[in-house]
Amino acid sequence: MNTPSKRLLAAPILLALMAGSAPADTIRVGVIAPLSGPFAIWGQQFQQAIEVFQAQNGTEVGDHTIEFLYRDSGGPNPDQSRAMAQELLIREQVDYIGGLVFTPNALAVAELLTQSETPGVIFNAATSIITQQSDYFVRTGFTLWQVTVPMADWALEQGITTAVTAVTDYGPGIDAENAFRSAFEAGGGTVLDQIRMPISTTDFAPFMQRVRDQSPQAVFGFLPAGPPTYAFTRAYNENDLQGAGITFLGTGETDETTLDALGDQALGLHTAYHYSAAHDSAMNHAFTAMLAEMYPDSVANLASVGAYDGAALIYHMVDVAGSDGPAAIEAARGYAWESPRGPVSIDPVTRHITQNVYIREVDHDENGRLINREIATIEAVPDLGLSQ
Amino acid sequence: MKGLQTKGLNKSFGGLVVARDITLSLQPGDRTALIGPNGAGKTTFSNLITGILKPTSGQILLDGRDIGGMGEAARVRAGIAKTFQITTLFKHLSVRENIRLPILERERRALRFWHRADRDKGVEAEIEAQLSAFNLLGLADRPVQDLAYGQQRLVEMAMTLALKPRVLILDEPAAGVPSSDSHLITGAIEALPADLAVLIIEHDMKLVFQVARSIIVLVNGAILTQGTPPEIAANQQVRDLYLGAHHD
Amino acid sequence: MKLTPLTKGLLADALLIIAAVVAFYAFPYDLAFLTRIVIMAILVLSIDLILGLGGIVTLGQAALYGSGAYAAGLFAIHISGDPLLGLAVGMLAGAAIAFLSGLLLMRAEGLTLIMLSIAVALVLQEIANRARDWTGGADGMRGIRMDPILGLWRFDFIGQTGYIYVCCVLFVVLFALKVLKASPLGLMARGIHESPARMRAIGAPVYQRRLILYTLGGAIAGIAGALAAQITQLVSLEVFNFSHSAEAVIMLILGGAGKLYGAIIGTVIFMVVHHLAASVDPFNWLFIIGALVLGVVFFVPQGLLGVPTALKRLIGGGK
Amino acid sequence: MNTFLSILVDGIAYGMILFMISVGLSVTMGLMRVINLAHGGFAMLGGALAHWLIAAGLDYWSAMALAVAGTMLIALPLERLLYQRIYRMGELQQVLATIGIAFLMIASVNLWLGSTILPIPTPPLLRGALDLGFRTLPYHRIVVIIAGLIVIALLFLLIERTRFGIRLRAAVDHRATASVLGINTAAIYALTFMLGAGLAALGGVLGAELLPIDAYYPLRYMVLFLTVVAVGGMGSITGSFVAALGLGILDTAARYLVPDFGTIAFYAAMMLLLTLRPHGLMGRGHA
Repeated sequence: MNTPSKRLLAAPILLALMAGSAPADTIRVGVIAPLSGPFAIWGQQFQQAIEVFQAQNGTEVGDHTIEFLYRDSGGPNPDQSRAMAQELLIREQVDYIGGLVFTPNALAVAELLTQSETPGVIFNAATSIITQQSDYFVRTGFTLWQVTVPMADWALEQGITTAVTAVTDYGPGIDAENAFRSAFEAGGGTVLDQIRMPISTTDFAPFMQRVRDQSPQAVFGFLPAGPPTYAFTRAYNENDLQGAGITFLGTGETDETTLDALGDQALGLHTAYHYSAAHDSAMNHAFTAMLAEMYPDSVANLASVGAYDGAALIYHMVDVAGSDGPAAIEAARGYAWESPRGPVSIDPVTRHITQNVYIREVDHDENGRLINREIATIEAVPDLGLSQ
Repeated sequence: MKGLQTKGLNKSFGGLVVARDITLSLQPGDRTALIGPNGAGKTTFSNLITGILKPTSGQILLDGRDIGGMGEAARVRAGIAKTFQITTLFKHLSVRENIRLPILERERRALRFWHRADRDKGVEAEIEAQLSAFNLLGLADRPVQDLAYGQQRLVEMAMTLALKPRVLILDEPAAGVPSSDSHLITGAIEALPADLAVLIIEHDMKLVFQVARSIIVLVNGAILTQGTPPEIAANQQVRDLYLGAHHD
Repeated sequence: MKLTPLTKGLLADALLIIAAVVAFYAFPYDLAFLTRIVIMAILVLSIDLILGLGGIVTLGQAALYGSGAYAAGLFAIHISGDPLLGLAVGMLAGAAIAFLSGLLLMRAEGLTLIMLSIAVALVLQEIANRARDWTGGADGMRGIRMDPILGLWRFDFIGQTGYIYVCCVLFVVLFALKVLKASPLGLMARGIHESPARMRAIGAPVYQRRLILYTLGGAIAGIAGALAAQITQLVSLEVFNFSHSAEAVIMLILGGAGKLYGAIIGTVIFMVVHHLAASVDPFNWLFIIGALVLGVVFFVPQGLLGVPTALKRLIGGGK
Repeated sequence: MNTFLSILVDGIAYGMILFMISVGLSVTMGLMRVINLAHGGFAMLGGALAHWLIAAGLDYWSAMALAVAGTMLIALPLERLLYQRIYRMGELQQVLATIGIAFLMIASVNLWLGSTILPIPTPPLLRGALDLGFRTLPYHRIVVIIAGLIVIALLFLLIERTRFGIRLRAAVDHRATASVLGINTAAIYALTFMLGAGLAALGGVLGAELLPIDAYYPLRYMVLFLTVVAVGGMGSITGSFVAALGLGILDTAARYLVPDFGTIAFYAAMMLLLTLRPHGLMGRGHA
């Protein structure tokens, strides 16, 4: 009924190769990110950071002009992400893929990158194994192990020896729980209880009460970004765990885009993360100043820096290798540069970013705004998840 | 024992008794009418027979077999069919399709999915026969909702007979039918197969006395009396309780 | 010109096949998107069987779709990468879940049925989330590798094989549904839709019949899920999302329920509008979708396939 | 024992929020026979208005009052223009039309205030917690519990003691008769709809600590609210109250005792109950 001959089948391929190819001096980068729906903030942060990067560094590298295109993945939606990647690669003839917020979305495009020998720069998706799924993946975000292990180590240094973990009962939550426990127990600490909270939880009071009842010195939490994180931190405050001497240990809960929503009750929360918008460096000041100038309503967060550094890495790859995918990946291996988050480099083996992890405490800045103040630095942390 | 029997049928909702020790028998060929004032329990009784309601106690026998445990559909398959108080036909389907469905159900073919529904010669011939018996041939391909009320009643009767039941319950067959069309209904009842056991539940006394050979009077869920139409017409108790009120 | 239903049907089939072939050559770079439309159309057809024909209103088709996707994925990873066998497994899984949940659901009606069907999908999502050793949990189930179809056609990068494959499956499903719709079973389904009380009165056990329809619908939804798993080569928890069920029902009503082609037209229009609106203004496309849904419900309740009939009635109102 | 008391306290507070948001939905669904998937949208509108008013400098309580009033004012034209026609549709059309309305509400708030969480800062009075001895109880929860009790008490007075209540009950029980008797059902519908929207807004504002307000709120919590109504029985205030408290306590208990199976336990309980009582705890069936 519908089985065209081989000759007919070949026609569209030829068409695709002839019609779509962009002029040799333009390198196109396709960014796959949520631009609509509850996660639209991610796409927005990506886009703004890339605009800032291009405003600072121009759109030309050598004799190449770099152009970014955006495609909407919605939320976690591998079907859509894969289709978008195909559209970018085939119709738009992009030479690089960027973005990728959610793990399933990144996994869904892995095979396409391998087949088309296109470098894919992951700005966020944080499960360790992703970069192993294609030789063309590079990541400028972070992994859960990378930020969680330093959190546990720092807690031990502060004399905290007992903790309870409270994570959402899903892949990343379990990942974070394992990371924290293994590091905490390796350092001589005791995890009194491991609470796994249903993904649909709206009222966290029961879990806070359960934490309180065990009187640990700290509670380590990990939840999906958005309303759960917000409600969890509020429940920590409402049930006055701080007053009961239980230190809050987290990672992305005090993200700059939700910090104002948390309000003053966030003061004193401790998190370990790879970027704070309040990071004190000339590079970061230049970045945040430019962002504030171009987008007055925006604040920089992990998504911004993931995209900003993704753009930096892509510029470097283009500079060295142009549109040659395999050569570009070779150029990325071991590349080191200065980022708004501090010194970073791409691990030659895992193709994941090696970076400082900062212990931060929520505090007021001189203008009374809430910020994540860096109080300790663990330098040059690689992805710690793959060996596990 | 042929036909339908009920033995000591009782039904109550909480403290409200709606059927009280009803024992009756319906033989092949019977034309029995069930009458009674509003709220006497006529519809409840019909629902007990067809299985919409389960009796609190008592037996329902069909050809001597207890069918009290059967569901609604199983009783239809066992041979008890009824027409409704309110017309609930397949309004968007054609007259022909409305009659085809019960035949397919009767023949246990309704689950066939590999051939067209309208290609079985035997079934189609039977539909033709039913249509012509009820004078519906000219309307065969019209959606039922386009038909006049009296004609819809005929479609319903044709559908019900297509099930080839042994016991037929006609629940207010003349309700809503304009008097100009009521001859259609009486005609159809008179033309019913002779060996069919028919129970007519009806308000319209004219119709009852025209078609019934035996009348049962139900009051407060219990049988008050039973007899031929002249006997019932002569019964003073019935006249007081029911007919008197009816004729004002 | 007067067309018999049969010629009309054949004409529609021919148009559909021509449209599929034209799309293949006209949009050679968008085959991935076209493939998603076709898979969605199969899911919407499964709802047309349950809802359009049988009149059973549920909002939990994602449960059946997702079961098919996970079953086909597991089968491909652990047993065989043969696409057609995988399709059969997905179909069986969809049917099995529909049957088991239908035992409970098909007794209910109205809001209760809607809520129960949503709950089934949510429970399955939670089970898939907890069985992360098997399903990969929130990271998604990876490692699905497909063999060439019938050992001959390899899934290619551009998605040509994939597109032709899903189109063939769509035609087979559509053909099967057309046969079924015209069959005694199809007539029975319409009877249940029109008047369950009357169906009981003519001796049809309505609960069992509803269960049969739901199971058949589950089989088709399972096929759609299996196709999605095979094309994307990854299954994530989101297959069980409520939005899948809701959007699929919207697409059906948009095109016109109970008409089979309505399901296909509705899917194409919804997904293309969604795609265009999302690429023009991703932040505000929900306005367009919301307006589209309201517009259809208020102004063309019979769906877009009903528009010509409505116009004809309007113009030829005199006769 | 302490765990038991904790379950009770947390469960009741959670249940009160569910009750306040859902009761309007239950009444409108019972009266107008409309499956309204956009009801959570009114809770969101209330929350968004309160957020905006507080950001503009208003205090918590005035913002709450204005947000409730504002939501009711928005509900009125919606009822007159859209819902009036939706009442007469089949259940499938109702589902779709109200999903469409929910989409438009989401898109509007998204455009107006963005897609991030819209916090409603509680006044200092409500921060902190009361020490009960065996545990602490946040003041905020105490306020929620009291507010829930006041709402149900007022609703009972309204339904049992006022002319509006008598007419409302008549309209719920015998729709056709009520309009024959000259009761202005259209006015009753509109008032009831506004009342339901206002209650949802109140619940949205008070419950924002548990169910944070953002543009996607109506879809995120839709199933939760509908579950309360389905379990309680459409149109029954008592049913909604019992169902909301019961589900709140059940959900909380599952989190204390079997957190690993919390989600499954919640939906399993709902499915079991709806199977045994298809019309909910206090439902009237087809009446």
